Amino acid sequence: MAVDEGHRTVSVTINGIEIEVPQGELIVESVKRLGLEIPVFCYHPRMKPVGMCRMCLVEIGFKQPDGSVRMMPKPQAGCTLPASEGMVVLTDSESVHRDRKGVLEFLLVNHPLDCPVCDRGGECPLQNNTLAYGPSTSRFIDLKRHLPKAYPLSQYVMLDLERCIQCGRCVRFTEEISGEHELAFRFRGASMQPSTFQLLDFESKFSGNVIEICPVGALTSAQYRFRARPWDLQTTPAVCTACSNGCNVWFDHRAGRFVRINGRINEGVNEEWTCDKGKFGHDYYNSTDRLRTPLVRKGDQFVEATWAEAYEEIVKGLESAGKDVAGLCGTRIANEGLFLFNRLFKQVLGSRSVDHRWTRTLGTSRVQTPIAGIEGKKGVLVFGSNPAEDLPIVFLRLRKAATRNGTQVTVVTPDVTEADAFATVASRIGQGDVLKVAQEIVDGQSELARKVADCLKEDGAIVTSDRVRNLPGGGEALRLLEDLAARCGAEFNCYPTGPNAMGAELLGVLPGDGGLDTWGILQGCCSGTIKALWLLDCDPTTVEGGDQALESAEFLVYQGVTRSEATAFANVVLPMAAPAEQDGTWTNCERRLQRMTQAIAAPGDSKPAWRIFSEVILRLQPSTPFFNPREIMKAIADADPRFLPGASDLPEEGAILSATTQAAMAGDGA
Amino acid sequence: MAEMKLLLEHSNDPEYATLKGYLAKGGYTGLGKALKMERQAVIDSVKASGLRGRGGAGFPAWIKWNGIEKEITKPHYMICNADEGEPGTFKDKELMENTPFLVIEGMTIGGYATQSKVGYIYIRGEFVDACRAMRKAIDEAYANGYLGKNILGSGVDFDLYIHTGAGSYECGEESALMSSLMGERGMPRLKFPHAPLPTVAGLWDCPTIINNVETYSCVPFILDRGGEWYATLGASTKNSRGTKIFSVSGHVNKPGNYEVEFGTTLMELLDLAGGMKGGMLKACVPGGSSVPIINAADCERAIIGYEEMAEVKSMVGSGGCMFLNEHTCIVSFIWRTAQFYANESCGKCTPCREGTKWMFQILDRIVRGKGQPGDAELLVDITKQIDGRSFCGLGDAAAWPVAGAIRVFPEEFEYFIKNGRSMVDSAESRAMAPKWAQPAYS
Amino acid sequence: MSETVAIGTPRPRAPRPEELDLKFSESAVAELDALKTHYPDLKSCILPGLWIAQREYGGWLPPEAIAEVAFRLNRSFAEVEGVATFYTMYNTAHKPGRHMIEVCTCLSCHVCGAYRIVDYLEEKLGVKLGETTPDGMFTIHEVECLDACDRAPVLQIGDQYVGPVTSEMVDKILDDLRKVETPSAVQLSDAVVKVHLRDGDK
Amino acid sequence: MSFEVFRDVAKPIIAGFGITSRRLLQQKEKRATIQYPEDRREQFTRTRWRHVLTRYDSGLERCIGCSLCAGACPARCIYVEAAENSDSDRRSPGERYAARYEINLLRCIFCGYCQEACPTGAIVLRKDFELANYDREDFLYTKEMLLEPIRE
Repeated sequence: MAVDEGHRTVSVTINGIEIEVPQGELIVESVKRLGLEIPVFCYHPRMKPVGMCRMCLVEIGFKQPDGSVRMMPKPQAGCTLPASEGMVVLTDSESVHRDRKGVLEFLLVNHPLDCPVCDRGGECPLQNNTLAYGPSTSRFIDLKRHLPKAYPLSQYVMLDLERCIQCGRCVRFTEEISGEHELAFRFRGASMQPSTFQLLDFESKFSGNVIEICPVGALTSAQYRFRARPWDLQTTPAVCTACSNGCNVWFDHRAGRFVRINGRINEGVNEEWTCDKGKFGHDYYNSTDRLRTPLVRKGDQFVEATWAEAYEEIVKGLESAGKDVAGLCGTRIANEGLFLFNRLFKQVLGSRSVDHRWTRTLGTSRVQTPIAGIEGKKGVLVFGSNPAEDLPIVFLRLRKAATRNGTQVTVVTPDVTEADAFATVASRIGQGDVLKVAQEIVDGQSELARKVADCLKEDGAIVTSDRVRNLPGGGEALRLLEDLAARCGAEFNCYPTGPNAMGAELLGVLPGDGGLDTWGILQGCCSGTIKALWLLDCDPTTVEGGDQALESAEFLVYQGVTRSEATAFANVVLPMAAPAEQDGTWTNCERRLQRMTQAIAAPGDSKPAWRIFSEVILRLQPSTPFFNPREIMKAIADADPRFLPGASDLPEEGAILSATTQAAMAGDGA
Repeated sequence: MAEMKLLLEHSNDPEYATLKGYLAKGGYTGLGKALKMERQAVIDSVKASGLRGRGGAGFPAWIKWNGIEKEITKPHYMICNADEGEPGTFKDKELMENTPFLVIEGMTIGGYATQSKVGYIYIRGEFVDACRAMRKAIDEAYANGYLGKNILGSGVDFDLYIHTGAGSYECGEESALMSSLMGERGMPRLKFPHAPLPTVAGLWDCPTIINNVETYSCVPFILDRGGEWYATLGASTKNSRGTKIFSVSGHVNKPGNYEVEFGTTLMELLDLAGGMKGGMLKACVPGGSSVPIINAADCERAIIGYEEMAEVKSMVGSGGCMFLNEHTCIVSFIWRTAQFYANESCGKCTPCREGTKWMFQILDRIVRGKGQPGDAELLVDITKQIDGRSFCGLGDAAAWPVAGAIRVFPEEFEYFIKNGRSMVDSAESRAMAPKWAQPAYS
Repeated sequence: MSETVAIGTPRPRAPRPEELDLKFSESAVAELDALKTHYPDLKSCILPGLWIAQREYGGWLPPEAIAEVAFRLNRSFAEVEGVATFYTMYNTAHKPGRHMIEVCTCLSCHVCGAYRIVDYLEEKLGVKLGETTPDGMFTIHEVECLDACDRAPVLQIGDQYVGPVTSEMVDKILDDLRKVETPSAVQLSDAVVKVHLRDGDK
Repeated sequence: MSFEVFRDVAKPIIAGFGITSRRLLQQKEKRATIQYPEDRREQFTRTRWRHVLTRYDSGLERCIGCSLCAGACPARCIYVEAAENSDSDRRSPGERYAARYEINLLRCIFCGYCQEACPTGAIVLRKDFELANYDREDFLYTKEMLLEPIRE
């Protein structure tokens, strides 16, 4: 670890070794520089230290001017003690070990020791610390505390109050990180217990994190409950594909089946947190609705087919439609698949009608502030969409900026948002008034406009998402705000919300010159100008007029991970591998290109999207097929220099792509 | 040395609790003098007096006052710790009920010296009478320009608010009191060197002075008569100056508050309280439940003073002096003490939360006659694991009486554990024991 | 408690602000507003706010009372519940009888025979510590030190301390209390709220 | 017949028959061979053969599906899937029971680590050693096969 040069350093002696550490660094962190460890329970590097569990007690002394060392009479908590000049720390002395043993004995006095049935068993800090530092037997012969076990605190979180060691990590998480303060300690002394109000539903959008930070099995996942033990699991680093934030996660699987998602550290994106949508939203991997073999329509029936038969049918269908073909795609597809999808339509079939957007009015996103950059902003205007819902990790950054760095946050949204709690101004937009309010802000006359102007006057940013385009007048409102941002020197961010929507946009999965957009394509199906339609993991039946369009389309290919409403209309159904079942790269909302490797095998005959398109293209046009995603990435980089970082080995934390081709060229040249 | 009434001189005079009566007895001369002095001079005279905190820890008051920022960047706050909860102590209650203006004047002087414009008196919720007396006095002081804007035409502002607790011993700890005042659970906060001192970042992260009722009550006298005069009181002791109010209770004929000069012996205090009732002196808890118990022999030689008390391995504490007669079963007394701490532990840190409960469980077993061989040693071990390891002083305070009692009266514990019944066997001891513990006393 | 709930089953949720049934009287709201001026933030009003609620809700703090205080002070329900359950003088567990008799049994009172008073009360009222008489008249509690050791053994009833108590006195106290209509917890809460308020606040 | 032939071939044969005939005349108890499968030898107390999942006297399964046996298994031949007990369908005391419990006996090396690891004493290696089978699939012992029948 490099010492930050901007800070003063102090010299600290740890177990006889003198090192320089930044002044004020907590001792528990300083000892890590020497590869030592102070055991902790309540301490968490991303939350304020509290010194509750007393596991980190160390002996502390101070060097006196005459060179002698004066030890403090009592052991001190290493997790709350800032380093200062001449400090002497002993982490390995006999008395420190005795204290640790004492604390662990106390913690175990009321712990039920039901490790064999506890989901935390095997990855439990209390187990590990007891094994390393604890007593081998207990002297406790009295009655243990008895409290509710396996209480469902929410649909995701189970609470076992007997196992709780009252470290307060969960309580502090909801207080400091997610901010809704839904958990608090009730009662006091030995009966103290963390709980929601009256043990009612734990409604946080980030509740899954408390499961991960709980140092015992007091808070466990209802979804993962009894699914596996840690030693049964294999884990693969992955990127969450639930939304556009692209959180880094661990993808845990057992015997080739998905088991659970845990947060993985990426300081630039999610730090280590996950949202509930991401943590609990991946169960479709094991869904019974998964498509396993290609299906071809024979009359009213779907018949299982081989890939060759399916391709034959598709080629027939596409060729008969000529140039009247169109493609619509969802956004949970890796860059490689999207690239070939685009190439299939624009180069091979000669159609310009391709789109990935599903908002009511269509537009392109614009992102100037990376997620981590929000922390440094002086003022942020949140417009139109609820960040906790649409951009959960952006929300956490925003909250951190507001609560730790004093960023001024102005919230202007139709509904109540979680961000209101820390916003300096929270204003509501009336039904259908988005454009009016945006105009008001831009005009700068009203009270609200003045507040917004004040918020954005210096180093400001506007945060909004493509969901605003679903509101009447939303697209126009965004354009007004973009102009406003440009005028007052603020950064404008309209983050896309689909998992790889940014990738689709950069790769140009958009209608070409004279091509139809999403709504045009659907209309075209109805009017007969589009004869063949390819649905790539999307379901138009959820939007207006979708059913009708699918019914009118002469030839419909549905390619997807799971069955959907749209499947019923298809002529050919192709099973596709889910994100973690293939290699690929993903672009998150801040244009961060991240690589995901295959964790588990795709079920049945499913194939990754890129392979399906590669094979279809080969059947429509003689060409050199792609054999692996890396080759495709090279081809992408050749076509678009912005993707150059993806052509070589991506760093572990991913690489942020340039916004424009020119910038990428310039950056490459330099 | 006999009783030395300074704070309690007029405590029996109901007039003293009114502004008129207080002024007639020389009240507010201290504030008058202070307002004419430089702020630093006020602090210096408190320094010269050698006044030490009367809440239990005995920390020199002037260091706090002097440590506060001289430049005002944030509002400064004064807090009066009137959350008297220590079993055996009831001096603050009497001071607030009978001499409320002393507290108000002391705080106003402190407010002037430390440039605080706002003060809070945190009174424990049970003390409704004390609260009412303070309320009446504060309202009267406001009405007559002794509080509020521009006090006595000096241009100094000082507002005083009452905030009551709601039943928590832990809130007597200064940082827990601040948590409670800020509307949180009464849990202690990080202390120096882990966090800045309260004089730098206390209440709402602003510089804060927090002192006990008795400490503030001494201040008017120090300012009125001079710090040097105050320092002559108790000069026979090593480093304890002034007078101290002791709340004497237990088996004595005249329980009550007695103000004595430092240097008085414990036996003189017992004589003041009318001597023992119902039997010979067996033991004494000299400074509130938290301090180690001492036996009769040590009582004979104990001198009241912060350092002097340490010689008999006990402490002045908050001045809650309980004398116990020969019929008291020490095991049962310690059992009740342990119950107190198990009930009052806030639960923040592991050693205190789990340790106090475990100690109580063991002692409860012993008192029920189900003690196991080795229980006394286990108790001592647990006290060692708590003492100095807990987050705040409550853990230490819970460990000391148990460790102290086992050190001073080991034979009583051994007997109780071995025979399942108390060593003290008399009608009086039976009268003290709870119903379910009667078999152990018959 | 072993409640088996299938994954994904919605749990009962806390009431939304608009669903709350607010019970504070106008004067209580005025008192709370006056208290808000005593502190630089709203959070600090939680303790006094709970005292007001305890009075308004008839001597105890049901979950609705906690929710109302939280709503009025813009804090989360859980946080205010955490505060309310920390302090022993807030009755959060159940509604006490009309009169709460709190017996100090700590140290000085213990050695001065407080347990005999407990025995006498238990026998006289036919209930155990922590229980309420069937007619809902009395609840007896054991409390930690009331800091009136000079009057040991001491009882707290409403805002009054009574001591030193003897069995004969207990009879009289109980008889007198039967005639008092105001529940003691309400009386106590009211007294505590009143001492917070300055002349200027009233 | 040369001396070498007699020494290397005939003599051992004769000696061998000699042993056989001597044993033939001995009493039955002292004989080295027994008439398996009619006769069976007493097994040593710590013999480890086929696994059994035991029950409590109440009939509840001891196994709580903790998978510690699978973790301890050096051959990785145990597969456990746990599920939650409900009051209406209670298999074991406590929250958890094994919904699937499989041992691949082809892989098992009968080391007994699973037995050591088991916190409830559910899995034990008993003395049933006749484990031969005709199909490989038949060596996959399922929970139904391993579980001890309820004692009456």
